[in-house]
This record gives sequence, structure tokens and C-alpha cells, in this order.
Amino acid sequence: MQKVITREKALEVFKDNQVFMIGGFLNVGTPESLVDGLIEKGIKDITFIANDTAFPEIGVGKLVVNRQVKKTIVSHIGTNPETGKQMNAGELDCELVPQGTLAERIRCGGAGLGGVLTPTGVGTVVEEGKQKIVLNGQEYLLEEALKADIALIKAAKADTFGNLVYRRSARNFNPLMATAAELVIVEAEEIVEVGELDPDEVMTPGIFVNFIIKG
Amino acid sequence: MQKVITREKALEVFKDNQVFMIGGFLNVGTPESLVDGLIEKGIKDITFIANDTAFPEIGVGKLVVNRQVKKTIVSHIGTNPETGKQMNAGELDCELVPQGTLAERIRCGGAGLGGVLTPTGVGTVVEEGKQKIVLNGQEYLLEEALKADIALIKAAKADTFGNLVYRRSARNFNPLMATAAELVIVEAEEIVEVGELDPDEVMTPGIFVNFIIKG
Amino acid sequence: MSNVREIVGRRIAKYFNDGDVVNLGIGMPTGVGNYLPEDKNIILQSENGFTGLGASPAEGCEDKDVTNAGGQLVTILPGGACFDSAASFGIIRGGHLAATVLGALEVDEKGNLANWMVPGKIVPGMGGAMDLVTGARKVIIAMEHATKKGAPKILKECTLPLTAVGKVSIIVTEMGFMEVTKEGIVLKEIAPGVTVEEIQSKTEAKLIISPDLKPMY
Amino acid sequence: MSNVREIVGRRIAKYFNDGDVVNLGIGMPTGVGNYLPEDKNIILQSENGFTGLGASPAEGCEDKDVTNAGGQLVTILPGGACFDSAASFGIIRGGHLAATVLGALEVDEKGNLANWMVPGKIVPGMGGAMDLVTGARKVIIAMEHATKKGAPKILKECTLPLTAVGKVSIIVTEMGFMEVTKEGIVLKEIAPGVTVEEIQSKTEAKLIISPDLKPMY
Repeated sequence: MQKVITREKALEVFKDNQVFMIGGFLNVGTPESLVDGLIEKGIKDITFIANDTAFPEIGVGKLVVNRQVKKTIVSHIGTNPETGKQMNAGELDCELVPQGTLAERIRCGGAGLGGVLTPTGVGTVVEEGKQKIVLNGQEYLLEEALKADIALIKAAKADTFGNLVYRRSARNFNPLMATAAELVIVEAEEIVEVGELDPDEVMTPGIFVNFIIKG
Repeated sequence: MQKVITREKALEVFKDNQVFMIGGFLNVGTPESLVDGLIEKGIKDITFIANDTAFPEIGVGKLVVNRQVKKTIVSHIGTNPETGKQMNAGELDCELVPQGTLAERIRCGGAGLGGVLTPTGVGTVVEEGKQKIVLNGQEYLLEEALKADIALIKAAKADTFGNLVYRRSARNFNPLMATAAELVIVEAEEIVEVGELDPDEVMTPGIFVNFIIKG
Repeated sequence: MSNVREIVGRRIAKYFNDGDVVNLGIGMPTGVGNYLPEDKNIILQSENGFTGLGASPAEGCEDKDVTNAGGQLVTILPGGACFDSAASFGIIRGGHLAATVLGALEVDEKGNLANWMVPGKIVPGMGGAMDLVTGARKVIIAMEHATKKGAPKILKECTLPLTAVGKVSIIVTEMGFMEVTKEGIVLKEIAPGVTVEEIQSKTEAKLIISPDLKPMY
Repeated sequence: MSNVREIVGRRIAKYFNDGDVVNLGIGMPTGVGNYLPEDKNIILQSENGFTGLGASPAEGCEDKDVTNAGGQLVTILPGGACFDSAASFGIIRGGHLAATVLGALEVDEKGNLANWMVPGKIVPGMGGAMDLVTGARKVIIAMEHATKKGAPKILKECTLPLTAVGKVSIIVTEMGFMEVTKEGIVLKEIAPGVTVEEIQSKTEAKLIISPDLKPMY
């Protein structure tokens, strides 16, 4: 059960047509080396779930510019004009999801929940095609769970078992996504031995992690 | 905005007929000094939401034995025979909730969500009176949010702003409950100055906390 | 414009109470942070994952992992706390913010807000805005009173896709401080040198003039 | 009974694969932890909030904040991690446990389980059991084959209120190792000294005898 592997080895799991969750918020906390691997490998028809599409020349934004992406599920595309351009041209399927709803949908995917009821989006275009449920006089949208084939996670520190620690605002979607994919690959700035992390400082338990590379 | 107060002062907020959330798991991580305060003050018709009813002579179990409790919403009563006795005699309203569902319902209450869809309890008596929702061929129960008037929280460490750190299995329901009540009172084993906790080690942000006592 | 930012920012900053937890949106709302009163403890929440948002870092003290929701390098003040995106929006959606300050493309007399897309033109996405408007206890709009072309942004009814329905509480522009009530939009304060006629002429919604109308500082 | 615990515990412990994350219920299932193979890394999850559940602490090394779900003092092994109850049941419900081992009052040939109440008598509550049975990838029942009075616990159909429907995969008793399949309960291993007739006589459900029936160790 050797989880720490080379970057080369990690990139071998990528295939066309997979669904990825990719951590980060405007590239803060994005596993850039793994994302670059998707470019190096020329992986096509990617679906990715992320907070945003970053910038044209940075992070997941490069995948969009490179036209490797079939679909994105994100909360924000304003910092990468290429996403909007491809979307308006009908070349990219872009599902825009309120950020809090996106977080909950991913969390549901990881936690075995079918979905959550949120008041966010009621009375807006976000409610289109969704069940509306009224509880105690308040309307909620039923937002369904999201899962992925592979999660690409950026951590500040990992032990060799995969216990993870994140730093500051680089945490964002990473711990949620680490629970919601079939395969979880972590790019860690620092890798330490088992026992070096205190159980209380671990933010993602190692049981969720399949592979770790030094990033 | 002085949050650190005396125990005496903290107990003044208790009134009859309030709904409490009380942290702990078989009394590990239970704010015992605050619970004892409910006894000292002779507070009546308490509703409490907790993982369990502990033991007859320990923690929240004492409230049941003392007949101060009108209703409990818990996952387990097996360690306190008095709860079952009062329940079977029709003297105590006891709503039994699967532990994971209880955690989610409290989390929903704190996070502004109306409820979640869980597969837990489908086909059992737990589904009685609940909406059943089918998504992608899988049945789920709609479990609704829980809120409280007052949450009684046990922390290992608090700073004077109310940022909290829990230890080991004493964390359990505490961070969830700290988000889901109108008023949050913390019993902390250690109180430190603002700035002494690293932002990444904080498990409950101080914005949730109203009062802190030394426990 | 920088003058507008200062007028609007100063007024909104005065609105907060000691201990308020506030989220400031990207753009003009971010500027409100420059004018927070020193005698009150206003805690800023950043939806990308922390409380205790502070000023830009001193040169040489930048931390690549500490940015605001606009991606700008910032600092975390003592007493700050970090969390993941689900917890962050738990704070936002769960009513734990005293207020959020956001920009607007349009706002109307029913408290509706449109600030996330112009169909066929710009579609930046809603980011955290829909959750912020839905969950914050007060929604404060900070914006220029009219568009660059002079068209009103405070309307009888929004025409653009909504961000949320009936959630706006306060509108602050360089011309005045307005409160959205069941009866309509009440002008409570007016900027020095601006007349009631002028502000109404740049507003599509009929303003209710407060009997207690004050100058806005 | 202590012999039953050992027979059942030893057999179940052999079932796990290297790297499996497992939750052991209160009572006989907890005992499985005493027999885990040294050559495999089996990670125990404790639903009260951590992974890396270890043995009882040495005298003098007790930590009041480290207990298992039964409230007994335990230890956390190197590589362990703590979390809150929502995260703990995210692991459980989300399919991140390779297996859970639980006791049973009744189990039936459709894989139904009843282990949380006897109406009018004992109502301990379901605790984490319903989530464990619903979410774990394999549900393994560890129990005495029959009640103290000799009545079968492996039934055609459960009579007590269910914990979950159709989730049981494996049943291990002091008499044998059984697998729940679509066709019914298959007896795959039989304890030394027990005959097929004996185990069937203490079982209400009709056992399907594996053509490859082996002794259970």
C-alpha cells in the first residue's frame, strides 16, 4: 500500500472522458502539477468540477484554452473569458452553480447523501429543472449530489498514509473533493512520515487518499 | 464584546422550556459544568438534542433522572435505563434518530439548509411520517434541519474571541451544535488570548460563540 | 469613481455595529474595508475560507495561500480562523453574517437584485453572490447610482436574471442612502450637493422621501 | 461465550484485505480487533470520531478524550485522524468503509437485519447502526448462532423492527461462516465438530450448502 508515487506514475491513470474534481479557488490551492499533467498527456473530453475556470494561462484555465474540456461545473467563469466564449459558441457545456450549492453537492457525493435542500437560487434561473420543496413555509431547491472519477487535490502537507493538512485559503474545495471521487490523487508541498501529524491537525483523513506526489 | 464570563453569569440565561443542544458522546466532550448548572437552577421542561442520554449519574443523564426533561432527540438511550423507563411510561417524549442523520440535521440547522436526503432508515420505522424521494432509482428520506435556543459546547481550548479547538473524540457533535443555536455557550478547559491559536487549527470560528466559561 | 468608492465606502462602514461579521463582495464593496471604524470590532469573512480578513500584506510578507475572494493577496488578523468552502457557505447561508455588501447591475423596489449576468453578453457566473444575498441578515448594495450612460439601475422591476428575490435591505450610492421597505424604497440620507429631484431623475423606482431626510456623510 | 467470541473474532479478522477501513460495533464485534492479522494494515474507524483505533491504553496512559463508541478508553495509532460526527458519518454513509461488523438480534435470508430494539422491552436506540449497515460496502454479522434459549436468530424473515433492508453480506457465528446471496444464505464454512444437520436445526432459514463447504478456522 505504497501511496507516495512519482508524478509520471500518477499521470498514467488519466484517460479521455473522465470526470475530475479539481481543488482550488482562482488557482489558490490548485494542484498545478497534476493539472499540467492533463495537458502533457493530451487528455480529451474532460469534465471538470471546480470552483471556477481560473485564468486563461493559469491552472485549470489552461485546459479550457487548450480545448480539452467538454463540460465544466463551476460557480464562476468571469476571470477566464475563453470559457464564456466557448460556452456562448456552444462548444463547451458549462453548468453554473452557486458556490455554496457546489460545495454542498460535492460534500453530498462524498457523504452518501442524495442531495440537500437550499434556499439559494429560489426565484432565479438556478431553479430550472429542479424539484422545489416547501418546508415550514420556506421554499428550497433540491440540489443533487456530485461525484467524480478522479479528484486532484492540493495539500500543504501529507503523511505517507495520505493524512492531509491544508494552509489558509488554499483549503477551499480540497477537503470536500477528497471525499467524493473514486480515485484521489494528492499533490503535497511536503510529505512527512506517518506519526508526524497530530490526529487533531489532520483535515482529510488518509483513508480517502489513493496516491500522493510531491508538488 | 466580552465573551469570557463567570459560570454564574452564564447560568443566568437558562430558562424553563428552552431547546438545548448539548455536545458529547457518552459524556466524552460534554460540558458538564454547564449541564450541572441546569440542575442547580432547577430548569424545567427542557428539550435536549444530544448524541445520547449518557448514564443515570453522569452528564445529561442526570437531567433525565431529575425529571427536568420534556423531550429528547438522540440516537441512543441504552446506557441510561431511566430514559427508556420514562419513555415507555409516556412521561418523556424521546425521538430516536440515526446518529449520522442526527449529525446532518444539526449541520443543516447551522448551515441554512432545509434538510438532506439520506438512504439511512429507508424501509425501517425511521421513515414514518417522512417524505421519501427517489433519485436515480435510489430511495432517500428527507430529514429536516434541527435548531436550538442554546448550544452547550465543550472545548479543549478557546481564545477570548471564541475560536475553539477540540481534542480527539471529544470533538464529536460539538462543532456542529456550535453553528445551530441562537446562543452558544462554551465550557473550555483552557482559555488563551486572541492570536495564540493558529487560524488553521481552529475548529469552530469564534463568530459562532457568544459566551465562554472556564470549565 | 474613486470619489464614489470613498463616499459609498465611508457611509456603509458607519452602518456596522461592534461585533458584526460582514462579507464584502468584489469591486466597490471590497473598498468598504478601508473605512471601517477603529472603535468597533467588525470581523470580515472571506468566502474562499476564513474570518479575520485584513489589509494587503506589507511588501515581503505576502503569503500565496492567503487571498481574498477576488484572488488578491491579503492578510489574516489575529483571531482569524480558516475553514473549507462548505463551512464557509454554512456561515453565509446559515444567517451568521450580520451583513453582506455587494455590487449590482440592477436592484428594484421589491428588493430584487440582479448582479451576475447579462444574457448574451457577460456571464461571469454567480460565484458566491446568490448564497450571500440569500443568507446574510442584511444585504447592502454598494454601487454607482446610474450606469455609465446615465441609465437608472434602481428600477421598478429588474430586467436581468435575478440573483435573489426580495432580499436587498439597503442601497448606498454616491447620491444617497436608501432603505428597501414593504412600501418601496425610502430615501433616508442624501449626499451633500444633491437634490431630491436630481436623485429621483436618475432613479426609475419612485423614491419615498423620508420625513426625517438627512445629509449623507 | 468467550470461546464464541474468539471463534467468531478470529474468522472475521481473516476476512479483511490489506488497507481495508473497518468499523467494529459494540460487543462481540469489538472483539474482532484482538485478532487482526499483523501482516495486513487494517484501519479501524470509530464512529465517535477518528480513524486509527488502537488497543486499550497501558495503565497510566489513559486519555479521557480517547474512547471508542462504547465509551471505553482506547488509543489512537500513528497515522490516525480525528473528525466531528458529521464527517465520521460521511465516511460511514459515503461508502468509505470496506466493512462494518455488527451484532444482531435477528437476520434473515433477504439480508435484512434487526439489532436495535425489541418493542415494549429494550429500546437502546439505533445509535450509528443504521448508518453503518446502510453505508458500509460489506455488512458482516458477528453473533451467537441462536438465542440463549436456543431459538434461531437466522430467520426466513425478521420479526423485529429492521435496522436496514437487504444489506447483510456475511454472517459469522460459532457454528459457521455464511454468505447472503440472492438465492438465500449459503453455508460456506462450518466449525470443526459441527454437522450440517446441527447448524440447520438451529437456523430457521433454509441453508444452501456450498458445494465447496470448508472447515471454519
